[in-house]
Amino acid sequence: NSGSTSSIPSLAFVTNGDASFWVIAEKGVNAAGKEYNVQTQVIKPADGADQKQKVEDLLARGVDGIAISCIDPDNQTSLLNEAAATTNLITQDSDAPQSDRICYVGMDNYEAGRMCGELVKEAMPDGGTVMIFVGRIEQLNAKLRRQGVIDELLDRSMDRERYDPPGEPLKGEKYTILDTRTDQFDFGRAKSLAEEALSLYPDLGCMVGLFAYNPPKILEAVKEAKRLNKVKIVAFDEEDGTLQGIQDGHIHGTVVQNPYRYGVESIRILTGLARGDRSVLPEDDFLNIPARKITQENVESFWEELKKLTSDSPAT
Amino acid sequence: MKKVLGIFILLVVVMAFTASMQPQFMSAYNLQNVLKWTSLYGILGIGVAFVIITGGIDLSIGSVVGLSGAILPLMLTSYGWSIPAAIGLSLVISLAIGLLHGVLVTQLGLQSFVVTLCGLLVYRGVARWITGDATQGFGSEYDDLRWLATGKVALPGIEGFQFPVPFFILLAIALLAAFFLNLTIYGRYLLALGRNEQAARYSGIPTHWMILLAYVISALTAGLGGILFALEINSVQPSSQGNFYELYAIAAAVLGGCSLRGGEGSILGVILGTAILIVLKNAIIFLSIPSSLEFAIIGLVIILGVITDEIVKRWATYRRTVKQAKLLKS
Amino acid sequence: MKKVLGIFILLVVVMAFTASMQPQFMSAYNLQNVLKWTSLYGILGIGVAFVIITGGIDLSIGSVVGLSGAILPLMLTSYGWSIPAAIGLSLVISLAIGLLHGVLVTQLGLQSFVVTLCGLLVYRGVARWITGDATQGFGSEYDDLRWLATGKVALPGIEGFQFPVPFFILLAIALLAAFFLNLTIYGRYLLALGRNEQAARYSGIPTHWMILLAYVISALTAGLGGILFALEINSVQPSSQGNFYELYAIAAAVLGGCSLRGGEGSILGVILGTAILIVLKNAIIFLSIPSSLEFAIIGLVIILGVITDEIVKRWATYRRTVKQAKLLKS
Amino acid sequence: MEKTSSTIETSSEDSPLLEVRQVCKRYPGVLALDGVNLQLYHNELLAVIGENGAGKSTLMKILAGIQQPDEGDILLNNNSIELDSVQAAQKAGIALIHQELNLAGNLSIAANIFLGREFQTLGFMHLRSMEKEADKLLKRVGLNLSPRTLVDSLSVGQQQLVEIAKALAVNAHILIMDEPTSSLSQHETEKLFQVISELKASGVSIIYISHRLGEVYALADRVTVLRDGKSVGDLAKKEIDHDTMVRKMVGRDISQFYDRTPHPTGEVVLEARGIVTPSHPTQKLNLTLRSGEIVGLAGLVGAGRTELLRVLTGVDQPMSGSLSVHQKEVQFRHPRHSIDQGIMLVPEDRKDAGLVLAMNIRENLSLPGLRIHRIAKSLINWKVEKDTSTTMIDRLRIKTPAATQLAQFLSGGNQQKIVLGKWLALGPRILLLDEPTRGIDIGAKEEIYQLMDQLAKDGVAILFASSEMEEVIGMSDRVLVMHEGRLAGELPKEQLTEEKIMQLATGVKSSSST
Ligand SMILES: Nc1ncnc2c1ncn2[C@@H]1O[C@H](COP(=O)(O)OP(=O)(O)OP(=O)(O)O)[C@@H](O)[C@H]1O
Ligand SMILES: Nc1ncnc2c1ncn2[C@@H]1O[C@H](COP(=O)(O)OP(=O)(O)OP(=O)(O)O)[C@@H](O)[C@H]1O
Ligand SMILES: [Mg+2]
Ligand SMILES: [Mg+2]
Repeated sequence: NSGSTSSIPSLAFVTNGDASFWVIAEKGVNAAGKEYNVQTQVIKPADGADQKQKVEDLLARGVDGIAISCIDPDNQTSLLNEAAATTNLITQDSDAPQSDRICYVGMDNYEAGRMCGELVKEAMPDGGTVMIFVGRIEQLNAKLRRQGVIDELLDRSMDRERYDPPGEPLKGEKYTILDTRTDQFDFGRAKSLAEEALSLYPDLGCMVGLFAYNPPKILEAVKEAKRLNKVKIVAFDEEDGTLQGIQDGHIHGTVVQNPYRYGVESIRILTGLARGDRSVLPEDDFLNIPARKITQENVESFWEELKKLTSDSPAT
Repeated sequence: MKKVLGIFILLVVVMAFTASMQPQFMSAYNLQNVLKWTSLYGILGIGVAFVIITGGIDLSIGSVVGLSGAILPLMLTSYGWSIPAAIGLSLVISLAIGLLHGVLVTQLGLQSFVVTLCGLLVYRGVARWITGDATQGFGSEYDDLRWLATGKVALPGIEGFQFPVPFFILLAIALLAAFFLNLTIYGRYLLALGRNEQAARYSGIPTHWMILLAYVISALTAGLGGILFALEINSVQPSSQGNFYELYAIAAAVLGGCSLRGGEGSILGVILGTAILIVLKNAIIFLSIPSSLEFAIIGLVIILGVITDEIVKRWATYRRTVKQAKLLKS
Repeated sequence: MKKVLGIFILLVVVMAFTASMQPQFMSAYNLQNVLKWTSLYGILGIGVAFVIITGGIDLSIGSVVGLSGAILPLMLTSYGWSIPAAIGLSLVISLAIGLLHGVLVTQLGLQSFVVTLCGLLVYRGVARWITGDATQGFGSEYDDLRWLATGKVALPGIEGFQFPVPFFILLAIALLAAFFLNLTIYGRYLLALGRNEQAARYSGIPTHWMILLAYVISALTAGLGGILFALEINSVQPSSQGNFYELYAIAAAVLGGCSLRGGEGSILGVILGTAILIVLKNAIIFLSIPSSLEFAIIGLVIILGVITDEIVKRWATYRRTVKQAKLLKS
Repeated sequence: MEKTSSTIETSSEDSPLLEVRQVCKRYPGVLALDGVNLQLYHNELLAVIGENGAGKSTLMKILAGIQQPDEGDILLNNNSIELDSVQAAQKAGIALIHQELNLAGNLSIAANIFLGREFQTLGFMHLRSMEKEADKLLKRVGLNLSPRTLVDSLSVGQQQLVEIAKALAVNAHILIMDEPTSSLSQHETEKLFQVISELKASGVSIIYISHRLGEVYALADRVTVLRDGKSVGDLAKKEIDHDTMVRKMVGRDISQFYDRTPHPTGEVVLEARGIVTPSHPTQKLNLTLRSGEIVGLAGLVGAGRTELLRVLTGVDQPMSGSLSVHQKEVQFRHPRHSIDQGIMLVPEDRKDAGLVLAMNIRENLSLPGLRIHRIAKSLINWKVEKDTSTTMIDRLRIKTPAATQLAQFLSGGNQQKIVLGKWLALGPRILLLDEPTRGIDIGAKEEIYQLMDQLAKDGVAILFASSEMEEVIGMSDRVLVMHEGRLAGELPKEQLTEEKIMQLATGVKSSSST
């Protein structure tokens, strides 16, 4: 299967890495590809350099549309504009407002972060200490989510530009954010960081995992430390481990995006554009696929729906 | 032995210092974790030590960890294999990988660096491909299996401290390896050919088989390690699981007194070397040093360790000559 | 030369195949990009080739790329340094790193693998630390500076194809390197000591200085490469920028005919080797092969290349032996 | 004697114990063995001689099961055997002492002696008993060191003794010695001869390879001569004499062997005062060297000759002491400095320190000269390089198809000539030679001696360390004898006798240096 030689549009969906999050999105992409009878390819770059290289390759190959999750929006403008000049470019999951991209499909990581903060408040109404875990803090989505959590817990105003560098604790009158730990996507490290936090802070109140794989690792650590009843866990994204934890009542709740719909909507819009139909564009170029809070009430239904979406077996 | 002593002292110093700054460091819970991670990484280190002793190198360990760690849950959950079958498959594949490396190195005379570098790329790719990049995990089942990695055992007579199961696995492997290396003819063969392969061959030693064996051991321990890591972490991201672990394993072996020129190595040293790396990571958190400095500190400690070792060695030789001089003069 | 020819053929085959499947592959725009990335990676490959020729290895390249690539924008944007000052700093630091490696290897007799492995860890840590793990970039300014990496130049007489500026930088470096290696006595010194350091020293060659020089060259080209990568990508993640680049560079050098045993290397070969790697990545996209297979394919091509090379060599020797035997018999 | 030869009572006395028939062996670029024949009879010592590259070692490696012949058969007691592995050879009772050292320096002496044949049950070693056994063997070869000593800490000569002990441990009834004495000096050599006679007494048959015809004359019951991979002659005990052997080997007469042209010696060119070498920090060494004279440096293995020469050329740093060249105080921190002063060293081991084996003859010859003839401070002067190699190749009669032949494919003699040629091209004023004729055939030896004489006549000062008594006495104007790191004494030409030298070398009647 190759080439934009036929009249069938060929569309590319470029991720910002190879996290499992994107596997769900891929399902959406493929589904939409079948539905709209377009040819789709999901590209998973290793890092910024690789993303640029691969986008250039796509442009060279002459695709009819690209939906990209920008690794570093502030500095990728020129690349994005170059792409926008030669094909239909939309952003998904991570936006680059100041570029020439046509529209953005996704949610607001900062608001999602604040939702996460609200979950922490629910879990720990009388306040306490909080430790945040994330893969890499320099990624925009990570930055915004974390800031959202912090601002919510410190009852600050909405301000996407604010940034508290990690290192020293942030004290509010009820909640104290002790620190933020990064694991560079090393799952083993993610778990041992959780363990170390547990042994370092015997009175740790709540642990927040901001990347999909963090919460399950945290849960593991807390289980093994036998502190399930003492330490609250708040999650992000929809790893099975996380949802299981919610069902079992070990994890208070999680904030989920909807990667599947990122895939579907991106392809739908790109197909329209490729076929010259601009009616598919959302108003003010932002198709908001809002994040949702998942707690014990709605976890069953959500998980069912998720399983339906991603039922087919791994792409071997 | 001297070298091992040196690194042991280093280990004690680091631990004492951290403990003095942060009593929590000495909590049973933390020590148990340190022991657990040391055991998991230590298994990899012991394996690669054998290849290093032959004068080779194995860069594929991390990818093998990723591959075998991905295969196990994949087979169990997606293909519904039985536990023995799935574990068997992981180990058989690791074995095959080791054989492949060994054959390419001994029969075609390729350089281990090149062979295993390609291995690093290929096995990672395979792992990502067969899993479709999807994170693999055991969910909440298989807890009895996961006990192998996460379980803890209280030994009679020792209060308040439980030994993680991986520690016993490491212990078994380490004892086996130490026996093999120091008391059997095969260990001696490895040491001999690591220093002077021709001499070994001329002495009638089946050098090719011994080298092959070393690569098999390395790959097998990596495969086993991969399984344990997967069980411990309970979710495996095929694209990143085990990245750079080969470097940790090699670094531990070097810290522990293996010479990359071949012919030298101590199992105890490797374990202590691993322990240092783990304790350092742990200490960095406990002394709330910015985690961005983690790599830098580990790197610094390794290089300083190696440098000190070298300087001490030289100084000793110098002293000896001078003493000898004085002695005979008088 | 033979080896270079072999890899050249391989390159042509891959390109021809991809082009036949995807005419777009041959579009000026794509070839320009391939040329640009080949140039950027090629610079690293040439640098490391010098260390490999001395029989050493440099694993720190990727981290140096990250460090110097992070320092430049950091100094320009956060500290408001002038362009020459910032570039100067990046290069001076790279230089210092090279000197450090050289001194540790020559004066303390440490193994290059260990030294540069620690380098890999330390420089990465430093890069993350000084930037506080914050992504660095030039935003939309410094376009004239970024021209060095992103600019394209049309040569008179060549229609519809513009040469990326990095290509000319690579050209300059490659010519310099080839000249140095093949025509100057110092190049000869490197080749000699790469094969037998002791004999070289007995012949009055300042082996230590030459080895030092090799490490400096490697670090400097890595630093320069880091700057260009930063300018090209315009976004540097201190924790990931340049990860694994050392492996690409070494793989390219090996593909290009450098022997990790030292004493052999061809600049042209290194460039062709790099080109293969880049074209492969490119082809994988063009043939819409799942990107998860990228690593696997690259690894396979390298190992197959090396194996073929080895087999051809043996077959040639065998033929020669037999022929001579006949000859001598008659 | 026959009674004692219990190991081999099976077969009758007049048929050969071991026979090699029409064996051929090819290597890339050479036909090492070209239908060679050889017989070894019970309880005899067969000497195999021949020029460098004649194929001696190759044949022995085949007999030891290390390499397989391309054609031909090997018969033991008249029945053909397959020697396809070292074990097979050892089972057949054949053991080989290699020409080159083959020890693992990171292991103890005992470990090396029993390498591959450890005392073991189910793979577990009996360390004690092996050490005990090793101790006995060491005593036999006259090396009084603990079997636990690391081989790394031994000198070349000591390691050679370990090799011999290793071969004895096999208890073979056919023992092959490939140039066992090349790195031994008189003293150890005599010890070895004693061992050999013991072995013969116990019924062992021995194949003995050497370039030292004196030894062959003393030991051999029979001599087989190889040339270009063929056996070209067989000498019975009574036929063995120097000239016949030479003629058979080289195919021509070699007349006056140690032929010195008398000439006056010039002024002092090199003077060393109170030099202390790292390996013998207790000894101060003083010596002077005059232009045009050839000074021999004799001593037992490990006497410190190599160390001294290394220090004199800046390869090693002296711990103290001073050097002056032409009355000028000098200090060599690197061989480069001594080369600039015209002092050049032909090192003890060619393959590691003398040559870059993987480079061709031309590149090896030009290596030290590149610096001097460079163009514009950095460019290689191709013309000079080419000319140098052509002149040197025919001045030294280096046997090679082309100047671009890799050094590793040349025979020992020709390799040594390249090392000499490197320096001759630079016009040395002082030439230091360490074991210059080790492992080199008679023809090449003669040429090297002639060269030394020629250089001396042209006013070059030559200091050469040698363990071969003959050549020391034959070539030297005077001889310095070292004992345990100090200069035990000096002997002028007229007083040169083996006895005198041995007395000083063994420290029996030591006279202080200075
Ligand atoms: N491994 C090898 N590869 C290629 N050629 C070889 C090899 N070993 C020996 N030769 C060649 O075979 C020929 C015989 O070598 P061999 O070592 O048997 O000679 P020799 O009689 O032992 O010489 P010497 O007296 O110097 O030891 C020589 O031309 C040598 O260059
Ligand atoms: N590689 C080495 N390691 C340790 N000691 C050594 C080494 N080589 C030589 N020695 C010691 O240095 C002393 C001098 O050795 P050297 O080789 O210079 O003696 P030599 O007279 O040249 O003997 P040879 O006949 O072996 O050249 C000896 O006592 C020896 O034990
Ligand atoms: Mg020989
Ligand atoms: Mg000597």
